[in-house]
Amino acid sequence: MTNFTSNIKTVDQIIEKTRVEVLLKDEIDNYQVAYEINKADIHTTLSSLKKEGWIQLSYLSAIDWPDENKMELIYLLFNWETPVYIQIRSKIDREHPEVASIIQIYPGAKYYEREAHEFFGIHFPGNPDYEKQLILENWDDIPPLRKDFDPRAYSDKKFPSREYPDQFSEKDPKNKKREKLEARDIRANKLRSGGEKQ
Amino acid sequence: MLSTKFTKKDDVVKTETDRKWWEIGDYFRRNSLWMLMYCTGCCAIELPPSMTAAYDMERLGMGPMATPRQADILLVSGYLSPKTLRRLIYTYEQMSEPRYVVALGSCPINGGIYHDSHVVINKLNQYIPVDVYVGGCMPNPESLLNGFVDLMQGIKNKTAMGWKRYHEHYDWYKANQKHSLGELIIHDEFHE
Amino acid sequence: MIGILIGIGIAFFGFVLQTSIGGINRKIVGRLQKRHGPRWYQEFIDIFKLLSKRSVCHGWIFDFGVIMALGGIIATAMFMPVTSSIVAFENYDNFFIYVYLLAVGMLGMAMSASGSGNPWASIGVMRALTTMLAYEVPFLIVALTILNLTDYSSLTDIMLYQQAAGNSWFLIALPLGGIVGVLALMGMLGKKPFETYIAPAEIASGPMVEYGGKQLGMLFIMHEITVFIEVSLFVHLFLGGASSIVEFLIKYFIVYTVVNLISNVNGRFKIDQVVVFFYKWPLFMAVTQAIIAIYFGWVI
Amino acid sequence: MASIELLLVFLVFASFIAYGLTKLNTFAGSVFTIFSMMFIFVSLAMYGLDLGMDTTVNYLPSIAFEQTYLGAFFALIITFIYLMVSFFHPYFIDTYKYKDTYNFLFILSLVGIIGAFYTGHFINLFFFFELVIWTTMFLIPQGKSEDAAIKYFGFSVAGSMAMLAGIFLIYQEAGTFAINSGLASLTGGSATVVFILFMVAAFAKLGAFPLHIWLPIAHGNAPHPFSPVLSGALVKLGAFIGILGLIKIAPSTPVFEAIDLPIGQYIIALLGSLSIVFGTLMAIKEDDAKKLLAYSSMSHGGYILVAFSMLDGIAFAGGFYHILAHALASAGAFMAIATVARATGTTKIKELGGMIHKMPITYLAYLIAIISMAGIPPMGGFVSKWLIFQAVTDQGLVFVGIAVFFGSVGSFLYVFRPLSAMFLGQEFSEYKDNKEAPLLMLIPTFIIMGLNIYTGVLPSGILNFINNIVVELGYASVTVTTFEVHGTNGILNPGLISLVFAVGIAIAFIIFILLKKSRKVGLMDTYTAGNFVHDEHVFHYSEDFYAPLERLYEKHSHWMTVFYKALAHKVKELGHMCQYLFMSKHMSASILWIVAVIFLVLVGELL
Repeated sequence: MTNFTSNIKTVDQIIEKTRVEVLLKDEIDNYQVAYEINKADIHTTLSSLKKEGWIQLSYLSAIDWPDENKMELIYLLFNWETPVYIQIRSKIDREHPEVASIIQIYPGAKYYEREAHEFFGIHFPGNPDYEKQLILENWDDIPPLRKDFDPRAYSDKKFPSREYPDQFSEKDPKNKKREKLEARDIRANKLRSGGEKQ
Repeated sequence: MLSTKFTKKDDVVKTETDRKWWEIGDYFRRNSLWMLMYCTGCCAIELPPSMTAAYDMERLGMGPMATPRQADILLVSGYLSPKTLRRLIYTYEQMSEPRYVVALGSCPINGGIYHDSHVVINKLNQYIPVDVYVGGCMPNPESLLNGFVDLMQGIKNKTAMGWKRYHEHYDWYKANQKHSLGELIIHDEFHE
Repeated sequence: MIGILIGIGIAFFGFVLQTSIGGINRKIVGRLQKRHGPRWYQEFIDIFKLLSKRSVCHGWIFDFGVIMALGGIIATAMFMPVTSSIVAFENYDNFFIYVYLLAVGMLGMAMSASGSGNPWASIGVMRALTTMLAYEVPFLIVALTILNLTDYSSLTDIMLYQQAAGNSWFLIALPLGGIVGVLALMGMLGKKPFETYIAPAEIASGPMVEYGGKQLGMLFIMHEITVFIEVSLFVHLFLGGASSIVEFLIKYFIVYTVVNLISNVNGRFKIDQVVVFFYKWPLFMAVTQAIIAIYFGWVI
Repeated sequence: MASIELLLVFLVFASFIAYGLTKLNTFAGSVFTIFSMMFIFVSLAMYGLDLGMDTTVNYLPSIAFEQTYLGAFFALIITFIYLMVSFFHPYFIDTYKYKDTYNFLFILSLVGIIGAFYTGHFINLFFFFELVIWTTMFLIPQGKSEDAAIKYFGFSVAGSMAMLAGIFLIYQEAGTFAINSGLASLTGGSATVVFILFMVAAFAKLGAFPLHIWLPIAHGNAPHPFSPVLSGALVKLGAFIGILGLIKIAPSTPVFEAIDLPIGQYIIALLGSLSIVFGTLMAIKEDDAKKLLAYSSMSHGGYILVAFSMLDGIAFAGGFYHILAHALASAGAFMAIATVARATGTTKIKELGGMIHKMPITYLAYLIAIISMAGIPPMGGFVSKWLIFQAVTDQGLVFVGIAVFFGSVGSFLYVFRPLSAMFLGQEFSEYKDNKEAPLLMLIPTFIIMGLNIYTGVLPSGILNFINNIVVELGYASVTVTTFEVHGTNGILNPGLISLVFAVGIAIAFIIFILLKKSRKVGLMDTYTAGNFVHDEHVFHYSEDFYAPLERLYEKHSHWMTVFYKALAHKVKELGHMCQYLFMSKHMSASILWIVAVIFLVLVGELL
């Protein structure tokens, strides 16, 4: 077990070497560690980590914090030799969320940035086609994964749902079935109570 | 027999023979229904058990078919997002007449558990005519076969006329599709 | 004129026979998988349902090809002798007519399939022709041996030769030839191991992808009659034909059921595996059988 | 009583007139060529069929004519192909650099052909043979590449030199230049040597297996209207020489007792079957439609060789019928491709698609031509293939049988490739504006379509004429009644097959008409598993059509070209060695060799 904790230590030393101001360090488990840094240090940290061996950008996702008026970006890196996931988190302004694209460091980020733009509205100057439509076809509302988007209102607006009539429609209008049931219950109770009148 | 007082002699014979031919055709259509399984949602997992030993679908003369041109039933199994609905309508229009739609699960009925999601439609027969709904959040094979038998009954007494409704109210359906899906045929980078 | 009427009768008989036997076989396969198979007349219902539907047409070549395919196959079936006495055209039922008039049916379907404009259909047609190239050569080599031994190329005479006193059926007389005949029959029928051209999973039922109501119905009729021609060709060449209708029906049923059962336990080959398979063992067996039978004259 | 000599003289004058006329106005020149071709064909058909031509010679020096059914048969077919193709000239002539020489050489090559088939004298045969080679050699570079002409000329001259050597050997052995008596009097070793030399000439001209490299290059790059002539007609010259070698020379090689066939004949049959298999495999892989048809002519040349090397009347009848059927079919197919090339400018299969919507008649012409090429019943190809199969099964040749059956099924594959990739499939937008071929070009297509069907339905007329040839060559003729053809072990009634085929189509048509009318839908509205596809090029399956099949023999398909490259390399090395030895710079070496030569001559004198 020892070498796993030492992996986290090696990651710490790497981060200290980069002399980046770490706002928060969160050790999720033996294989995953998260660092929160400022927006300006993203490029330096990512390029230094890539040199150290974290060559795969597994995912780039974003979280919308409306009450703090912040938009948080998370870069998930993975190293195939020493199996440790590193999360680089940084909070950016929510009104005009804009982060320089990391396409030069990780070319794979092209589609992640396009997706982040489509679902959160974050702009990535440097990525040539981040405004293009990727998954949602002909979307005509604010980016759907932002917290202030109300899916129920959109669903009611766009997709008419089925109206159910108030009272239940009677399957057998002549009510014969209901009378038969009531007669049967009366008979059963009479038998149960030895035949005297209820 | 219809009263022949008002309609001309050969008209009656023609409509009568057509109706007779149509009824014979109904017998054949009823007993050999081929399905195009549009496995969009999670209800698709109910189909293999309904084809294998326990609930053999083939004894009703039903079987899976590869393309819409050959299929009679369009089996919509589960929730439909606008993207899948566009493809579904395109495939529905490619099927040969007379065609039927069987909707599995509660999602096509009223959106099911995704009723408040921004990507799932709530009522399928708003866009294409549905002949038989099979309710239940993943209906078991028994209710599935029950639904198919209902469809057969519908064909027999000519209530399963979804495809005729589609022709008569064509613009109503198209208006609904336009409202919910915007443009039906997509031209973008991936469909050059 | 009488010959043509008898021929049409034989073609119709072939269609009805094969469709019902096909239905029975679907029931047998159902029982094989521990479930009730469909009704025995299910194939009839399928075909008549298809004929009652209104389908799509992609231009005049799409329809002309289907008509030419069905016409070619009906013409081939009209030549086919049922028993050694019932044949439409006396001593004109030459062996090579069947091999080549089938090609007319195949050409008609291939033309209308690639005329439908769907790439699946052209790929399916390409696979069908490649499979035809694969199973045709070994089968014709065995047929060459049979024709050389009997010195007749008309099927009725080959049947009479096998039914004659001293000679045994060619399935027994030419054992290797018989095996190649069965393999080639499975290739011709498009049964499972060689079903690459109707592969529903890979190319959406190959050439039939664009056919709907009546065109698909006519192609189903054509498929049934083609199966009738190929299985009765096998029966006449290898099982000594039949002197009476009952004997023909029994042999026909046994051959088709055996081939169907073999096919239901097999997966599906890739297209170049089919060609490599047929040019390895069946061709080797056919050639050795030919050399043994023609040059050394060892016929059991 | 047309005399052959007058015909030839008329043709020579006609070529000069055509030369002058095309200089003034190309259309008039080409129309004049059509009329001259028509005149020649009519006179040959009228008198040539029953050997009515008079062979007296009064103007031309040292040329003797002799009439045979064999010569008449070949001359008639080739003149017919020339006539059909000449209808194409008015529309194609403007695209060539030397318009007037095209017409001139076209007519002159016909002179060579008719002369070759009507002489009884070897030297005349060789002279007319060379005339044909020279004229066609200058016609081919008018197409796409000069290199094709060089390769064509190289192989043809090699063939004719081999024939010349054979002729001299015969003269030395038998003392006469007459063809029939010369060949008949050969015996023993010289017969086999002459046989081999004639076979080399036949293979070179037919484009059969070992000497086939020039065929696709010459046909592929020849001018569009000339390749039908090249493959339909000129290949038959090789067949003519093959017949001289195979049949007229008494087979002197020891007999192969298992199949009672002389070894020489059996080897030629094997080489013929090799060229069938090789031609089919290369044609399946080919992407250019004209090269594909060239390989098909190579494979059909193999059929002709197999037919004539079996020393049996039925096989010869099959061979002659196949020559006729193949000439018609390949001429029809090449003309259809020429019409498409004229409209679209390319013959590459992967660049074309959906031509049927604009040119339905050309499509029908191509369809009927390939049905005959693949040997499918209602057309002529089936009757000839049936006769050849009768002979192969009767003699029990197993390995030849494999190749013959592989060729017949394989020909169905490669002829279908241009049909489905070029004519059917999606309709390309860039070819939207071109129309059907003009009326003058449609006349030959209709005639050839009619003839293809006629040769398939009623073969008795032609087979009776072929029987005269077979009897003239000294073999048993095929028993032919008005409707039936009696093979060795079976009877074929092509008329009945076509009638029954028509009945079948009538039944299918009735079924089709009775049922509901289907809805008209465009070609792009097809099953795409729900995807939206808008560009028809993506949707047209034409590039390497038989990919799985080609993968199987991809690596081995180039070893013939590799062999010839190595051969060329060796010849160059030999040249360098001689140059080093004899033409070296310093004088002493050359003086040494001169002295050596003088010494040898003296020794020769003294002994």
